[in-house]
Amino acid sequence: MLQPIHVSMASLNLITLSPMLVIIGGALLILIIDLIKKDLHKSLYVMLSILILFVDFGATLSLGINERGFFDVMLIDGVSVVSQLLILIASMLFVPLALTSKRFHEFSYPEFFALFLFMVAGFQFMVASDNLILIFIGLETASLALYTLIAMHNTPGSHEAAIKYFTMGALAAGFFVMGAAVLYGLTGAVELYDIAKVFQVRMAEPGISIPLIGGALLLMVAIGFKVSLMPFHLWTPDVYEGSSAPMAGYMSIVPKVAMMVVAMRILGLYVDMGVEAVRWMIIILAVVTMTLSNMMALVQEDVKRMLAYSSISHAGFVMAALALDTTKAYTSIFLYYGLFLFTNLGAFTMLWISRRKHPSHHDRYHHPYIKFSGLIHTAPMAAVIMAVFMLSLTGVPPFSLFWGKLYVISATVDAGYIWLAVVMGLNSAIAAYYYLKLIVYMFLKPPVQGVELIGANKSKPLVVIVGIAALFTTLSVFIIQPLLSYLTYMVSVSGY
Amino acid sequence: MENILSVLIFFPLVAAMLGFVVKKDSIRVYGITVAAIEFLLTLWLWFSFDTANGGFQFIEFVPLISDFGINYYLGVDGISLFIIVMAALMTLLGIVALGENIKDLKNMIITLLFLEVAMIGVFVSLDAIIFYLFWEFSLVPMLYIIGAWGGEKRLYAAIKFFIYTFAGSLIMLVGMLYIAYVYQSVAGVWSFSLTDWYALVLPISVQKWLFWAFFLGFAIKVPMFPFHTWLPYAHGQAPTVGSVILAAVLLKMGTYGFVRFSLPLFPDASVAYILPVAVIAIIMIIYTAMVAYAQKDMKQVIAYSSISHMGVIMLGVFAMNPEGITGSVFFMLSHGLVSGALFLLVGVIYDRRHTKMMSEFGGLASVMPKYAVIFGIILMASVGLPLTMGFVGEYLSLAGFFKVSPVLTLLGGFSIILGAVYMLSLYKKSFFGPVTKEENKKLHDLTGRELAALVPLVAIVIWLGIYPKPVLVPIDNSVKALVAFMDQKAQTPEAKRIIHVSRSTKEAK
Amino acid sequence: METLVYIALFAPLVGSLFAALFGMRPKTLWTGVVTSLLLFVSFLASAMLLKHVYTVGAVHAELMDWIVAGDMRVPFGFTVDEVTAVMMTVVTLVSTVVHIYSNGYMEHDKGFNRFFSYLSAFVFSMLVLVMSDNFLGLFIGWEGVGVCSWLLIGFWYHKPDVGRDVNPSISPSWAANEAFIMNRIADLGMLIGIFLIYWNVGSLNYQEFFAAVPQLSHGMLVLIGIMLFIGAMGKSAQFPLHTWLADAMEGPTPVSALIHAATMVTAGVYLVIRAHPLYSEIPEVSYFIAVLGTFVAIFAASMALVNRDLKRIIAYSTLSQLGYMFAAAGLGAYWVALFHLAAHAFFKALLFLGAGNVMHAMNDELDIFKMGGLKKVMRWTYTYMGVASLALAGIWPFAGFYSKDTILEAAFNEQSYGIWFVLWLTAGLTAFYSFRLVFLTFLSDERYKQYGFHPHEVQKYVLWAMFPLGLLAVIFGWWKEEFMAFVTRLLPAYEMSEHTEHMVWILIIVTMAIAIGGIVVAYIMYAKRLRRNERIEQSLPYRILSNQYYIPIFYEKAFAKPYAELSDIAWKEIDQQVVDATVDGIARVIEETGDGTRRMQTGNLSDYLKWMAAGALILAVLAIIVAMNH
Amino acid sequence: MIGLSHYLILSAILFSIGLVGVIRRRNLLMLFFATEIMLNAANIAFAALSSYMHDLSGQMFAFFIIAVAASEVAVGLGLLILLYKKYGSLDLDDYTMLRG
Repeated sequence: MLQPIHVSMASLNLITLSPMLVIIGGALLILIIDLIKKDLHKSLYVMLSILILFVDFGATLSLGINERGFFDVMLIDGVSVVSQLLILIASMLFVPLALTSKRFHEFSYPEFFALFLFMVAGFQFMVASDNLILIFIGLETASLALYTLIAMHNTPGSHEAAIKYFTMGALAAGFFVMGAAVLYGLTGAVELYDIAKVFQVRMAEPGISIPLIGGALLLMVAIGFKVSLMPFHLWTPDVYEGSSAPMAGYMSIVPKVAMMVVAMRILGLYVDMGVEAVRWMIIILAVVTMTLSNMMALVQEDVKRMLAYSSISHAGFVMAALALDTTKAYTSIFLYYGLFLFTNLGAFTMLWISRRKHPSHHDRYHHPYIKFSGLIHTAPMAAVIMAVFMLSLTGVPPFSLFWGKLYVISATVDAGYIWLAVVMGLNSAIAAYYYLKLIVYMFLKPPVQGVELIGANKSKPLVVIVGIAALFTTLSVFIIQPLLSYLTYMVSVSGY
Repeated sequence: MENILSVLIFFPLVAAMLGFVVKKDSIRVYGITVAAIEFLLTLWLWFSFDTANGGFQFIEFVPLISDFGINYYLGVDGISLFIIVMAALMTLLGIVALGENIKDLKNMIITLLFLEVAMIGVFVSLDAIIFYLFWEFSLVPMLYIIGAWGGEKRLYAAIKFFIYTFAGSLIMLVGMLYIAYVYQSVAGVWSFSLTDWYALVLPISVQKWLFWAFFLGFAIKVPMFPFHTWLPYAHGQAPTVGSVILAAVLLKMGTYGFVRFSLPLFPDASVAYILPVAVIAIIMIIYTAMVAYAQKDMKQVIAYSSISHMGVIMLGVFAMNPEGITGSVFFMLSHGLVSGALFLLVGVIYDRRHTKMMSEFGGLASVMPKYAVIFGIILMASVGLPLTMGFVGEYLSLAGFFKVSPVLTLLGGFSIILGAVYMLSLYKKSFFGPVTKEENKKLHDLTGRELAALVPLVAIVIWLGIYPKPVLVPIDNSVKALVAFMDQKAQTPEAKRIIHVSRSTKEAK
Repeated sequence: METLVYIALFAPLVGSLFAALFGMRPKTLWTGVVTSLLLFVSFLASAMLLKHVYTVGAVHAELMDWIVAGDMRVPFGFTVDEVTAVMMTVVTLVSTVVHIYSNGYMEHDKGFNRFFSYLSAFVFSMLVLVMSDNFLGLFIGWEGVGVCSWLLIGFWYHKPDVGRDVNPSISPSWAANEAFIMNRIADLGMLIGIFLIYWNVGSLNYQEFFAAVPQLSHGMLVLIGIMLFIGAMGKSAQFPLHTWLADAMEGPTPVSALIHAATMVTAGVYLVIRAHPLYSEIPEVSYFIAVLGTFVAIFAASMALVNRDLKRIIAYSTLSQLGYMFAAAGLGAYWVALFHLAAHAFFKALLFLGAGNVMHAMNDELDIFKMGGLKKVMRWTYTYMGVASLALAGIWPFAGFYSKDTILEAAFNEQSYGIWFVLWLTAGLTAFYSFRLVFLTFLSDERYKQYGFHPHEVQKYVLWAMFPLGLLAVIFGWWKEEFMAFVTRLLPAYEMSEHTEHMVWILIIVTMAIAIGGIVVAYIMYAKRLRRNERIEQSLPYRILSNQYYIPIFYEKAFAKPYAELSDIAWKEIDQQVVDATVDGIARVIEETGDGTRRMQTGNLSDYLKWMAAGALILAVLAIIVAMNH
Repeated sequence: MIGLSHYLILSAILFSIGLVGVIRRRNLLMLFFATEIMLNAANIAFAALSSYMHDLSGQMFAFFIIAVAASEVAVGLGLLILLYKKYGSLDLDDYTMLRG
């Protein structure tokens, strides 16, 4: 016989929900506006979304650290705040990319923006909870929204991409819930902190390790799928190619950050308990991912696809840090993604600027290398900026990503995984080749027919975004210090 | 002017940025002026440098990422001082010597200025990460120079150069991070400052793998056998100015790294690995000298010859006594000037005939006497004739290493024979004998601009050959300090035995 | 006095630089004149220094520091003691003569100015060599003269390479490189010697080294001795590093006279004499030197017997005389070596200059078989060369007699009769080949007519310029006692034993006998007309001799060619096929792996899903493996 | 008497069936069904466990899974129709434009 439940408003601590409430409200608002008055210009929705995200940003900043709320399913610790901020920044940089000079019809639907905001909310839920249920819901909300957004790009590619992503996502979801079920079966709890407590007790039991690791394994598949670790990454290049460049750029960051946080919470728990099997699973996955995807990136003909593989490899790179289980390692993850965000989004935006309605230099690819050859002669500034992004991705100092790499590798070294650090180093060297390849095309090859139309899709907002990204990428060295200290604080207060 | 080092770094940087604005037709003058000012600044640095003091001077320290111990930390001592001066000089002469017919000169000059920033930066930074920053950044302009103005295989050469060096230095980076980690676990705070690291006494086992980690980074740059194969391509494809800078300055980064990092940080490991390093160095000396002799292309001869000479420098560095190390540092300078001059000279003939094949020439001495004379003088410097700059360095390096191992030195000494062999045969093939080719009959002799670039080099080469003291003494003071420091830091008896502190230092104690 | 030192030293340098200013211009007479004058100044200074040393004593001057590093401090220090003074005087005297002579000889050469620049530069280096007070300073001069000889041998650089059969020393530039490289080989030995001295003594200064000699272990001394001597062998073209000297005759004749007869080639002997405190400590090495010298003496003489090339014959005789000097030095009779060195400088220079005249007359024909009977047209030259040859043959009362004879006495005195006998034999050969040369050139039938030459005597002032040498070739020997008295202040006096004193007259007679014998034979064979005997010329010994024992060809086959081929292999096979291929191979492997892995990206969703499942499976296996290990 | 283990085994079997279906099936519709089966396998597990442990959160989870599954189907079918319009087939082998 169940007891009736009494809940006091105070104990709900609804403030913890405020960011999500804001953004969901915003999404609804957009839909309502659309209901009231049809076909308003997209710029309105863009600006509205930015404002909403901005408010959300403020709300997130105002959150107190290490609070729980809403039946204690919400967990507002440093990590969740940091990750939410990252997600919001990325989103704010993403939205303006809708304001292109060419017309891409997905942006003319207000639903696009509504969905986008729902997706962001979903990601925020993912990172702001340690309750498996909520994580799952957030994950699915975000994913479903994302599938739709991809599909809305409405090219043959985009549909195929969406369906691939969707199906694999469904499978991943299956794995996730099954893993959750195993954990639940072992501990009778769905809150990770409870689960942790019970594990502490039951670790000693004989034969426990099989279900223990089995559960981790199932969850790992789901995580691996989302952060695209080999061999669960296969959707990534296709989906990136199928979807619009900004969407691809967005996907290379936000979902991964969100899932990284979930991974930190779940796998981190295992690693923390010293389950070597899990630690090694992560390391091996990471190494395989960064190495093989690097090599696959070498042989791509399309820049976007190359960037897809490269972002896989970056994910693997960061994933390795997860296995180290040190504050520095966890901090490095956020630092890395913080820097990666600007560079990568910038790079994808450059592709977006160069986007035309139909592939110009290749029957299938929109952004084959050849398209950029001799860019330095026709659009020097564009070439230089793109080069800066590429060098940053390569990890050439003083550009932003170097500092990220530096910190990750340093964390690895501290944890005593010298060999891993070396592998990371060599991988960056391999990666250098395909980033250079683009630079070589832009700077060292003669111009091709139609390279002057590189700015086909150019528009002020896009240029501004690129400008911000480039500026950040070049001058990052000066903001590393504050960023680092902030992140270190946030991560350490969350007890990682 | 206490912050002159920052000025030296940022002046060319700013100048390069502003260069974008300058109109194409006046860019040459702009470039020359900027480079000249930079050179004068380095001279000023030299004259305001306290030669008696062996320690670091003009120190600048600005916290950059204090939580992670990365600081903007600059300083020079006798070892780096002259390399900086040389870097500025070679950039200046390189720009002066730029041919009329070179395409998009503007980009070239701006790139060179960026390159100069990186070069100066490497030699003045006392913070490992800042050092690494400049070290890596120097690859980018070089990549562009080789790739944009190079020969038909330029892309291959450029990428090979970049990736090869990049890979090596990343391993070095891991090493650096490990040292920083050790420092942090000892001192409690993060620091990448070289001077802090010097205080660190690493256990032998750690030293040993760290030594190889750094070795990889530096050896590829030097380049040491068997990591040298990028160099012939780079030189073969690069335009004249590219080769000049590459040979004169970029290669020195490697040997400088050994002196600045490997020796003081891992004295015991360095001593322990003298033999393998020396063997590699001797392979470089003899084997590459032979390869040089086999070349048909003038430029390749000089490219391989510089590998061979770098071998002698390596011997000097690992001599573990002031004579040798001072010699090797001095040899870095002389080799920089001499090989730079040689590449300029090859460039001269290449501009006229668009070929570098020795078989295409012969009897040039009759057609271009001035050219022949200057080439001859530089050539004699390169084979280490006394009273030219080449001799002092080579002699001291070998003399120093003789203390460590007479037999190996004897082998290393073959450089003076084999050097003569390939250099003289080059000279004979292209300058002596009758003028066979019709098109060579009416080649015009050196132009004013070429003379302006070459004569100063000849003058310096002879001046410092006859009176090297003003350069040797500051270097020597710093090196003595270095060796004394290594000696007191050394742990193994072997190291204690091999590292040889000069008498004068002992008396000073 | 220091000023005198510097005047003597730098006058030639000034001259050289002055001439260099006009190096690329066509002939300007006064470059020749100025340099000659400056040389004369240098000679005067040297003479005055000689007098000063004689009356007062050694002079020491230090210009400035050169190399200062670690504990090494090498200044530009100069010291003028007895030996140096003698060397300086000889060098500057001969050089002055050669300079004046060259004004005539190079008259029509378009490289006139360049020539004088080089020549004076050589004299400067030579003076540095003899005047320096430390080994590294000596090394400067050592290398300096090497370069100058490279420049001067290759003076006519524009001549093309030809086969050995046409010209045994392929081309001037080839000969120049050969000379330079061979010297480099020796220099390496010398350099090692210098290193040994530095690390054992801590200084390169002669005095400090000699002072330290007693403390050093015998083995070390031997090592140093050998290393320094290797250096000497190169410069003085001792076997096996001798081939370059004969080829060096490609240079203009005045050069041969100055560098490859009078001065540079004797540098090796000078070094041994200079380092006598060392060598007198290590008799075994000294004895080896003596033996080697003796061997070279006869070895070279034998090659001179059959050669037809005017200059090469003289070159071999030089080689053979150098052998004598080393023999003397090796036997400990240092002052005798020095004495012979000086005497030889005079008459050999004279001989070469005479040969120069002949060449001039025969417009650069060198084959003595094509000459003959030149006496009529070239009386003066004939006289000069006659005198020189008499001196060379060691006929009383010419200079050669005194010096050479003393060497023989010394050999006898040391009871090394083998050496004595060989040297004695050589004396005979020497007399023979030098007079074979003289007779075939000046006496006998006028063969040159059938080759259509129109010989003529050279300018008067040239002949006058040669006069001092001629005079000295005659009278220099008469100062034997004074010379000995003077130089033995520094060098160890060499005392003949009682026994030798008794034997001395017999020795002299025997020696004279064989010398005159040689001349007589030569006279019989060649004085009337050239007798050629096909059978002998085809005989093996003859061919061996005329091909210089096939040594140059052997060197070519055994060293030059293999080195070239090896280098080619090193480049093509090793550097490209192995080292570089590996690097590219790694890159290729990476790329191919990428291509391979790429295939898993089939684009077929079903495959992707399979992969996911497979991935889960792989992870499971992995987990089990790890769990097993922990 | 049917115990917890039976339920769990059942759910495991269902999960495996679903997985196999996902791997084997080439028809998109069938694929969806397979994934649904997997989700429901989880549901059974949750329900059984929660009743066994007298803890509601399991059932909560199950409910949410059902909800999510529903919405998934909604989106999925939407896409499916879209594709069917484009390609006129639901065979996976036809959607292989993006590859390599």
